[in-house]
Amino acid sequence: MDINSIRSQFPILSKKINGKQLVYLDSSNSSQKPLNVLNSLDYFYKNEFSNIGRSIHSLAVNATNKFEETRISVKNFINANSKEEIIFTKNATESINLIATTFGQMSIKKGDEILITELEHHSNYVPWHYLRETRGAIIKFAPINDDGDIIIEKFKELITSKTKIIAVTHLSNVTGTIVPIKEIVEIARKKNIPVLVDGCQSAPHIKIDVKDLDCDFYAISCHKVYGPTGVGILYAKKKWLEKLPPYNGGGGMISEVNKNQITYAPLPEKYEAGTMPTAEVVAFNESIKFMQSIGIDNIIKHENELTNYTLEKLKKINSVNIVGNPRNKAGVISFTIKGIHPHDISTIVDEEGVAIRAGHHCCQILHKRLNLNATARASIGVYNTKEDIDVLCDAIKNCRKIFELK
Amino acid sequence: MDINSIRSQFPILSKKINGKQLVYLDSSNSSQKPLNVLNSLDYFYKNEFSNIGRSIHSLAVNATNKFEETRISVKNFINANSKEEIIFTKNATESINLIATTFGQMSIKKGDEILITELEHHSNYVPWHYLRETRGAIIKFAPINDDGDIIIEKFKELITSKTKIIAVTHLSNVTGTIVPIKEIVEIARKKNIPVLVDGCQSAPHIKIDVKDLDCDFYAISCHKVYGPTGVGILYAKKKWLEKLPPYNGGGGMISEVNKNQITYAPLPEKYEAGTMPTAEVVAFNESIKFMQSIGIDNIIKHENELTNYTLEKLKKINSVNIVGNPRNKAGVISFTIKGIHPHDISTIVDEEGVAIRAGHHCCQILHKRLNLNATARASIGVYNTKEDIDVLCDAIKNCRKIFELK
Amino acid sequence: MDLKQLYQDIILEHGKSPRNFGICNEYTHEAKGHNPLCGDQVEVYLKLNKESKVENLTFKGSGCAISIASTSIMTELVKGKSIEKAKKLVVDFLNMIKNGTIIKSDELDEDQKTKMMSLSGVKQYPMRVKCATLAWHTLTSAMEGNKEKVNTEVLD
Amino acid sequence: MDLKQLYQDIILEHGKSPRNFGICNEYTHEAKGHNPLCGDQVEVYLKLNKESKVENLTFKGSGCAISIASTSIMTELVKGKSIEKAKKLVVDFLNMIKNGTIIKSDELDEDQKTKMMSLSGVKQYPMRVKCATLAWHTLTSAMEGNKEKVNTEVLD
Ligand SMILES: Cc1ncc(COP(=O)(O)O)c(C=O)c1O
Ligand SMILES: Cc1ncc(COP(=O)(O)O)c(C=O)c1O
Repeated sequence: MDINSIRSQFPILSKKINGKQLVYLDSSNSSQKPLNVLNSLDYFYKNEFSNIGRSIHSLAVNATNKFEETRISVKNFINANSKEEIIFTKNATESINLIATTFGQMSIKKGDEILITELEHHSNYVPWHYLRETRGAIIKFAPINDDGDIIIEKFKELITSKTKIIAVTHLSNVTGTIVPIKEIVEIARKKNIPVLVDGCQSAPHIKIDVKDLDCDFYAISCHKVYGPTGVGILYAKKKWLEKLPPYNGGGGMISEVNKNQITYAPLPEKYEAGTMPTAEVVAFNESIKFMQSIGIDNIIKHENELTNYTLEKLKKINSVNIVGNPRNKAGVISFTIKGIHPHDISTIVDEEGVAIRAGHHCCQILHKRLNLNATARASIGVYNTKEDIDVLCDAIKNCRKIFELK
Repeated sequence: MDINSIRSQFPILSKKINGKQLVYLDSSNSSQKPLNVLNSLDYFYKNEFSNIGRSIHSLAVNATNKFEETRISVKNFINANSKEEIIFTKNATESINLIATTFGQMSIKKGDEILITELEHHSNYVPWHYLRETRGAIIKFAPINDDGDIIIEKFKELITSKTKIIAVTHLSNVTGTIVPIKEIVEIARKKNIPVLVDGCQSAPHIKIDVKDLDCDFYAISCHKVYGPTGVGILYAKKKWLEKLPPYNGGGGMISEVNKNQITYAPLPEKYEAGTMPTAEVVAFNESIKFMQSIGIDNIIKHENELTNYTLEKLKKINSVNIVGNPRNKAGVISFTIKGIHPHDISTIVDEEGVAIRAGHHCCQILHKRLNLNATARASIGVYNTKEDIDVLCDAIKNCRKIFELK
Repeated sequence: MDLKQLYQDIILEHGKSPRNFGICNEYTHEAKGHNPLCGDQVEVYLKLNKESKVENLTFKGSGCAISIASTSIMTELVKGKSIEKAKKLVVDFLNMIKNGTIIKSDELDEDQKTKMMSLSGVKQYPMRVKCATLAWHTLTSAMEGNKEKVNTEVLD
Repeated sequence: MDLKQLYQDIILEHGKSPRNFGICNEYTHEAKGHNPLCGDQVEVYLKLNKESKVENLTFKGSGCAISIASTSIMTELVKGKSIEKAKKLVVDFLNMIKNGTIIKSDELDEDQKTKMMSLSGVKQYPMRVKCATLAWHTLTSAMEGNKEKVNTEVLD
């Protein structure tokens, strides 16, 4: 893996922030985008843009084909069975809302249980909370241990005959925990409970194989996978998409419209109402190509090395405390420094050009569980280097100096 | 207005289609994008990209400011009262679904009536249809006359004490009818009924002043307003946004999250769940600037002239029939040719590089009302010229030749 | 591409004056087809006799020249054939439209082959393929006794 | 910008050892504030006496150095002032943070002015402005007897 050639594909990485070279360690928030993706966006708009699926002139035909090519790439990328199982949304949050809403409409009655975990991002909790409010569902939180791992035994115990769906993250955006989804799906299968996986953090960092995982639903945000903003993906098994009611209603998702009755389009159009983020979907094909050109195994290897390097270096700094110590950890490293609030850390390292995130990272439940108000988080992308981590660690040392910690 | 300078800002207009110069007459479907918008997208990703509103490092602060600048531009563009009334969505379809869903949850009970018109796009019918299915609402269709104008007297008669909301297009995407929204809102005000306006087609072509219209909700798709795909706008009076329940749930729209309770963020964040189409929103500021640099009055004048020119020329061609003859008409010109199906027209003119749309344009109710299966539609953007119309008319004559019409 | 290749005289002629239009008496099978993109509809009525031979085949519907001509030509070619041979003809037709395969069927005389081949130009117009194939898919649906309306969006 | 401008000794010191921390006895007014971005919370307890003078002012909460220091300094400066003068101080403070206005209040001695001005560096750090102003907005809310929690997201 040629890291210099990879970095050269990200123009923003050579920018200066506060007079210092940018060190971007906020990829869990959103990744930067490589040139082939940006060029695709620009080329498409300048040469090929048209609305898709509606008109039958040459521009529209070509744009529609390009759009559908991405659908096939995504299908292959996550090893789905067919392209009808790939729905384009605006972000993973919408993907999860789509399932929570339609599944809720079809299957959730008063007293039914929804099982999630203490690791979940708000986007994988609030949509289920709505079912609590509107349908009287009960939400159970599978507990984690102090390492940030889900306690599988407790998880099993929380499943009852009333559990209607399980929703769980594949990779925590705070502790970096890689959740054993296969194990969870196997447990759920025995009780015939569908499983939704929040794959926001996993998609850019580990190999996704929905056939192997055998999960029912999988949600992805393209902007975290080296893709443009404005697109998300919902994978769902065909049997579900056929059975569930439609979500947003409007142009493109109908078949026949009468004054008293409406029939809906077949898959995947049934779930794609209104004009899609056409250019963004077309460009996302390039994001997949970017990852494939490096090779997902190489990405994993590089990021693992860097994660270990970061953990070792951070642990050597006095009063730094790493949040969580999961069995399998990806490059999401949250930490605190005794005596310095994460916001102050972020401001001080920013002065050195280092972009990290501070706060609750949309995981208030998890922070409460860990007795923390906020954490600082460095998160790794394929373009990061040991030098980036060195700059981060020096900047953290500067925090300690400013705050006169010993 | 310097049409050549305007055209030079749209690189795609110099492309060849089937060996012929592209004549793009499908702007009602989606407009092309000027260079300043494309440059903004590219620049933002290459120099300034970061997720917004979440991190507090310099990149994030700057990106957040840029994002909010667009909100203020949109507020000024449509003359809203405050930026809290501007919600970014994925498209107008989502904007309408958002209101139908949340308003429905709050206010629609069995037997309540929703008044729409025969002009509506599926995106302004299907979301209301859901309320018929899930809540037992009744949908009434205000009729139009053969000219394509809403019959105001009949409209009034359809309002009853059970009418809970009125949803109507500002500009028909088939007949080009400019609907007298002010008059409709005045009627509705007397009965205290909120009015949603589908502003998809109006936003790029006529002056929008939501304060003057006094409507409650206004939906826009940015991709039709010289903006990128993937962004829409919902304007709503603050009193509604404060009162209505939230829509999509997830990151960014919450305030405090507990295991048993959740409170939501203030406006506008309450309605912006998950990562927004950041780059697209930032770039849309340039779309507004593009329109303002020409001047909306100049746009209207130019497009009016061109519409009249088109109508006159088309009427002179034997067996061409213009669909609708509304009192106020914008540059959306649907037509049929006796003896030639619109699909055949589209294919034949496409051979001359002319992009028009053929079909029902997501308006099956309207087509049924007019006893048509499909129509051909030429729709005008600020970049179109009389020469474009001449090419279209010659191509239509070629249709007649191929089909050996006399 | 030359438009005259797509809009051959034979197609224009069938488009204007479709054969076997209407609902035939005593039909034994029927099916409906729909192309949501353009709103085109087709209904196919099939009368199979005791020997499983297509005794009559008619249609109703509206659509573009390509779609009407393709349906009209289909009824002409399939009428009188056994159900097996009818099914083979559908396969041949779809192969021609999608893969450009040349029609070599023993079941058709030269004149009939020319008729079928007149639709081969559609291959060059991807968005029009569904116009040409809708009727043939709907015929399959009728022969197989399917209840659901054929929808071009689920076909490839 | 020099970080030392933002993190002046006085701020670090107040951040580490906040004054008037806790819930004061017999408070007459209280209000809660919340910064959803970081999860910071502040509760302000105010005791007004019969003459509408701030007899006591304390707080509870968690937050960054800027926010704790700003709250701590606020309690020190406002204590003992009449409610009118307290309100004026809030305005002066917000003006300083947002517009860079220099503090000229007659109510404060040089030492107190320096204390307040120690927070002026925040102006250069837009994302930190809310950390500095939360407590002051919450104090306003307490003085006005508002029931709703102050949320920095609705403040500008
Ligand atoms: C009148 C009208 N309403 C609604 C829409 C839906 O817009 P979008 O597909 O961008 O959501 C359109 C465009 O297709 C339209 O023309
Ligand atoms: C684990 C996880 N789930 C869901 C989300 C929501 O993704 P988005 O904001 O793109 O919808 C995120 C990212 O913010 C995340 O990290």
